[in-house]
Amino acid sequence: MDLSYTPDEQAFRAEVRSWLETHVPKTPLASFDTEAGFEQHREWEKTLASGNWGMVTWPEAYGGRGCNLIEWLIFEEEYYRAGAPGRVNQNGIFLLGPTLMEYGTPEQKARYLTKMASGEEIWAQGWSEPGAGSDMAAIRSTARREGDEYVINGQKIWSTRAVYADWVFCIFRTDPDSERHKGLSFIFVPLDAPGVTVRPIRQLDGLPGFAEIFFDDVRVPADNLLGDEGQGWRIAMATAGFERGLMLRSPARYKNTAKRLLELYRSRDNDILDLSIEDAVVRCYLDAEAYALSTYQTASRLVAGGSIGAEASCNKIFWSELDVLMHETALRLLGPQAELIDADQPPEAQGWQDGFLFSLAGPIYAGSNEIQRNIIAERMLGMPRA
Amino acid sequence: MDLSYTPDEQAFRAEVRSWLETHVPKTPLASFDTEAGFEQHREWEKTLASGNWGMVTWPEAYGGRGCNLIEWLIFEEEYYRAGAPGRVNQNGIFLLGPTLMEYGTPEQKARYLTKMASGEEIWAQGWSEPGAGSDMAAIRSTARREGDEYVINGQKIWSTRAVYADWVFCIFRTDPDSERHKGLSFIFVPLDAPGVTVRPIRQLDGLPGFAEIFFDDVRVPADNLLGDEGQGWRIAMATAGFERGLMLRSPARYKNTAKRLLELYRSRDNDILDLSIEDAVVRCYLDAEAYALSTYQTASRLVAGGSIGAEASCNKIFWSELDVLMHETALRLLGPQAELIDADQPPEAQGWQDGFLFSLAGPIYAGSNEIQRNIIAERMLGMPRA
Amino acid sequence: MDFSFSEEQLEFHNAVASMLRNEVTPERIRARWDTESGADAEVEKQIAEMGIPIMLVPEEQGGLGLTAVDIVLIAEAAGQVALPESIINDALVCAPLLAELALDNERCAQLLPQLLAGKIRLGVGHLINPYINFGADRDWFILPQGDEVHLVARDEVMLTPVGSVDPSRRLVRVDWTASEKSCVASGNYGAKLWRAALNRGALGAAAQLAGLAQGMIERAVNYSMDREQFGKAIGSFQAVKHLMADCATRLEFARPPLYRSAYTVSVAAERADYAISHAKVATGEAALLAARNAMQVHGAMGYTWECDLQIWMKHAWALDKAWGDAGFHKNRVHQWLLREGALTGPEYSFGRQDEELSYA
Amino acid sequence: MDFSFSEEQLEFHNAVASMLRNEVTPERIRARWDTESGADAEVEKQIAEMGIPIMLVPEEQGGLGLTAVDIVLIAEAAGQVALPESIINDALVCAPLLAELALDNERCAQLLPQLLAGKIRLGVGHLINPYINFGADRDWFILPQGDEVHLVARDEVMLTPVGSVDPSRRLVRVDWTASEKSCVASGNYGAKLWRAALNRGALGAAAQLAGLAQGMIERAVNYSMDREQFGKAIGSFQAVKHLMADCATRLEFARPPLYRSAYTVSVAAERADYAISHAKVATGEAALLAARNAMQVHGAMGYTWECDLQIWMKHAWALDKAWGDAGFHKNRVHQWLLREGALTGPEYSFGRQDEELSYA
Repeated sequence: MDLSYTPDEQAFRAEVRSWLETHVPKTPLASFDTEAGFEQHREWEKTLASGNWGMVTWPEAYGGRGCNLIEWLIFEEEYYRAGAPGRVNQNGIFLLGPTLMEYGTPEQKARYLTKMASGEEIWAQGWSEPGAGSDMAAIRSTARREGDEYVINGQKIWSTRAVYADWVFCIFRTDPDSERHKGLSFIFVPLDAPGVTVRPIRQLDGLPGFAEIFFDDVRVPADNLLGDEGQGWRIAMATAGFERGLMLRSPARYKNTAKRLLELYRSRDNDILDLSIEDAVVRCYLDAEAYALSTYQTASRLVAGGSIGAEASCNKIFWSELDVLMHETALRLLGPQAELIDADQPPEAQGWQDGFLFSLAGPIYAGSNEIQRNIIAERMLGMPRA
Repeated sequence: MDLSYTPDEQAFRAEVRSWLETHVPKTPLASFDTEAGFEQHREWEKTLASGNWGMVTWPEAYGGRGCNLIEWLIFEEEYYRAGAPGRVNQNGIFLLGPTLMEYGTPEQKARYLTKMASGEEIWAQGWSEPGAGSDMAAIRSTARREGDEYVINGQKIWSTRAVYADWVFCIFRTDPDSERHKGLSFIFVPLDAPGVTVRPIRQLDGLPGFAEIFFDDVRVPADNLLGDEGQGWRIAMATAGFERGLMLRSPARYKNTAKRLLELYRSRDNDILDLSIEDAVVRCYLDAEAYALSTYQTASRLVAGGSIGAEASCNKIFWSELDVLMHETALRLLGPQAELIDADQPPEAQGWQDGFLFSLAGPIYAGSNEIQRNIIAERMLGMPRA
Repeated sequence: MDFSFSEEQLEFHNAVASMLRNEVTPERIRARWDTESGADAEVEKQIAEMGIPIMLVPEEQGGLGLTAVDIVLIAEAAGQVALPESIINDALVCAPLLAELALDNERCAQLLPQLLAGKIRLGVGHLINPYINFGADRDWFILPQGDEVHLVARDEVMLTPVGSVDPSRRLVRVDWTASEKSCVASGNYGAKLWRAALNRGALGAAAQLAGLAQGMIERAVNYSMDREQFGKAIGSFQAVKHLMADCATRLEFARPPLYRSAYTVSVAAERADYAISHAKVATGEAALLAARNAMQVHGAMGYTWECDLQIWMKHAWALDKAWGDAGFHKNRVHQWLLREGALTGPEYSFGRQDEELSYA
Repeated sequence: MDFSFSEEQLEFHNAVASMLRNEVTPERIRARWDTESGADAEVEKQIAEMGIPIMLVPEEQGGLGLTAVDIVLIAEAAGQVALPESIINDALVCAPLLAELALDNERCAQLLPQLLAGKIRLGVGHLINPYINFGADRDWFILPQGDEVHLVARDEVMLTPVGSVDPSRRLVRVDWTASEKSCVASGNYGAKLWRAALNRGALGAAAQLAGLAQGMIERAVNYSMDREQFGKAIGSFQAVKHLMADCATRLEFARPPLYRSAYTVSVAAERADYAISHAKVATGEAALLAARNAMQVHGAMGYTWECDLQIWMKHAWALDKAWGDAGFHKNRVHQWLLREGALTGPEYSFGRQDEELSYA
């Protein structure tokens, strides 16, 4: 155990910091759930790519830097420290990317990863179907093989970023006689293909953060299949593992929120009447730090060749509940001012209401926390299935 | 709505207070889970009975005073205010008593209620069997009718007060071919009957607060049947309703604990470092008061001819969690001193550790809180059974 | 001692609740969102016809002479349908305050009949609320300057709209200048009026929060029975049941303090601080928990603009922090509990009886 | 940056954990309860043979020269079997404190070899703990008087046993009188020693609390699979699963702060306050939650004297409040977080790197 950074790691941090100081936009970008904001964020992805910062853990051949996970954590810390924009391509780089790395053919990797890292192609994810939700095995949309093509019919829902993205990755039923987890395949679909209709879904904040996608005899080349036909469930589970795991929920994000919460608390120090607010602020900070420490521990294990297990479900519960708690605590600190929209808030109070709405999705998506508790009990603790 | 006491109610309160001031023992009695303490408590029951205070809501003919529930609440408030001893006969007066009143024959009422109110006969309850727990329909102990007698075989467990009590009321399977809720009957058994063996079970505090009871061809008169043969489940459910409901958990008890908690908090005011302890103390007090107000509301409804419904399950959850929280909070206030046994505690710190152990049983007995939540969801909110 | 509502109270509640269920639908609330005023004239008319805005004004001044106990169930019913809130404030805060002032101020006495007749609208500012909801459509304002109470006309103030997360609300910031002429009460009398206004405002918010909690529980339970996952209704999963049971339990024990506080305001308004603060804390918690758990039960659906749950949730978030947030009210309780001679024993759930429900 | 234990550390942990599982059974713990000393000589001998009590004493003074990182997993294993605690304190607090004092005090230097040889036993009092556990069998005591450190012999103190809810503990109150002669350190140096002792003591308690939590989760999970109700194992009910999943999650995120605090004590003991307090708060919460939920899963069975769960629960309740309760430690964190210049950004999870893990 050595909890100090090596000279190389420190040099890497310095390089990231210096590059970000020069390149991070001085004024915040518009939300990537608006058309203009989406394009601003795409531009930012291209800027990142220009410095080879698109996805530092990927091989250089695909636009990365071959960094290990500890370096990735350092990159993320500096990224949040710098207040850099959110990653509009997170479905691609954090979810599909690692999956492609494991299951993709060399051609697929070269084709997709490179354009992903460069910000040229932004990805949506298409996990859920109406009536399926956390039950991925209930998928009914089909992809029928016809010669060198798949013909796709059906519907996806809760597809994040789909409104403005270029591509979506989905699971379809390729064996029409199959049931539940069998006969599913993992397929890429360009969102401008004939027969694709995207219907935006407005979120709690009024912006279209996700969409329904309708497929009506959509034809894609058979090359768009990832892995083998019928292997879709297994690949999706691996992807979901990345999602639950550390990539998509960088500890730096929560540490940064906890830091902002402390600042907000200090700024209101003299008016606080709430008898338990100090305790909540302290708890939030400690939990954010515990999540960071835990991630470093996991990263150390992975760097040494270990793997992620069912304890990743603990992560999902922990960060999602922490995120809600931090925002609830901030709103308590803001008191009657909490309900104001950002445009009418003073600077130190901005972002909390939006962040709160966003945090409420945490315990729901990527497998609801109820499902995660089942997984922990059954797979980590070995309790019997119902 | 009139939340002031009538002159009659005030006079009643004054009468209770004055009697208790004269009669409540100056030194605390020993625990009724010890032999000596049990007899001291039996004596106290007799003293209560001498003033007709055994169970004020019962008719005068059975040793009561014909009071309504509001007066009962007043009595309880004064009882706890006076620091009077715990009721060793609570299984009798609060559980069996109301059940007998509803299902007993005139002879049974005269025979049992009178001696219950007088403290002559102390009752144990025999709900559970090994392997049954909250699932009362899994009962296997049998009572076989032979002429004018029942012949009882089997085993009960978690029988409170059974170690020193005189009688136990139980449910037995009277129809050997029956399943689940059917074919059960409600029967009284004297604990000194031949064939009855009582094996004390030590609690967390080391004292035998409950017992196993073994029945080996125990013969009791058929008159000991309450209600009709086969009606046991229904009667037991009614009894359990009283248990969950307001009788057994007098709000005065929680208000009194909350008051003591406030006093403990005041006595430590200057050393408190814990950032959330004020909040916990305030919450405890308000919840104890909410429970009291709720009970007055229910009592008002019952006095006006209404009935108790599934919301009684809310009561059970609320008082049991409140009781744990109050004691946990007190132990937090006591800090490193919390672990000491009462004999080594200063006066203001006494009772909290014992009370904490006792409070842990609350969310478990009388139908675990998990079962209560199911009941609330299914019967009060109308959600579907699994 | 009788902790129950009268037949008349229950009947009036039923009539109002039934009207509200019919008239205040999610569709009609959404229709208001796109309007500048945020109002629904038809609903306001029906509510006015039922006399709700003037319930608390004494009969001798032209009102109905009813009490907070009479109106608390009405306010709860308003919360249950997530009625965009102005009427409850109008009835509980604005009208009684003007009526009280009218007893010994000529300008107020002249205004009161116009208010009762529905010819003018009155907005009340209070130091505890930084903004006034539905302030833009008011003709007159009663505003605080320290303990002073001022009456000013619409053209003497500057109103700036500010946006709320709850699209049903229409907040305005009021900028104005106090003058000797505008002052209608001051000193201890002014302080007493402001304290009473706060308690009545908090009572209205608390009652609506209880109703909102009930509304969210109902919506989530219904959703859980329709929605299937893993081949069965999600409402049959124990985890979902327990989320709802926890909400129901919190609400069950928030209502008695709510009704007690209404009674206390009615019979001893000047000593109602403690009872009101208990009610506001308890109902706020119940509503926030209901919002959180209802959202969780709804899953991704609850996160959409289309889902009506947001109407209730956002309203609950706003009201939880209106008329004193949980911090303010818990602190008031804390002060009360810790002061010398506080009545905290089991025998004092309703205060000292010889002083008629005193928490002083 | 490498947040993992070495092969050697893991192997040593496995050897100790395996020995403890075999030797420290519930039966043997219960057997101690009826004895006055509460000791188990056989277990103590085996632990001594493995060198645990002298792990943290520098090699040049005759110890093993190991660090807190080497011992933290051992202390956790001790908690997992609910080892009646004295050895962990002996190793983490008593031996290192005497060794430090021995560097510049003659009396201490004479005692140290005897302690290392197991010929004497040393008890350490600390202002944060009102009593000394297993104090009755000590030959020497190190005791506080303000910042002063005093060394006194058994016959110079008066010991009064006090009862603990945990029958595994043997608390004594120590009455004594400080003298110039008994003083072995004072002033800033004394204060530094007491602060280090507190942090090492809290580390030992925190590690045991993590182990206790793990032990209680295991017991409850096993019970839930054996015990049937309504025709199936109670462990298959979602409500029971979720009780256990919540415990597992809390514990999962208590361990990283625990290990970080062990490392911090090892490399920069004088600046470990914040890391130690985080570890103690997090493990204490995990253990209390595990006790509560394990009790609930055990039902009435958990409430009996016969059920072994009580061995873990009572130990956890006691240790949660030893070496600083949650209030003390949360407050220390609070002070740290709020001071001018606290390093709180995402880049500071391991402190300022140019000062080697500083939280100062």
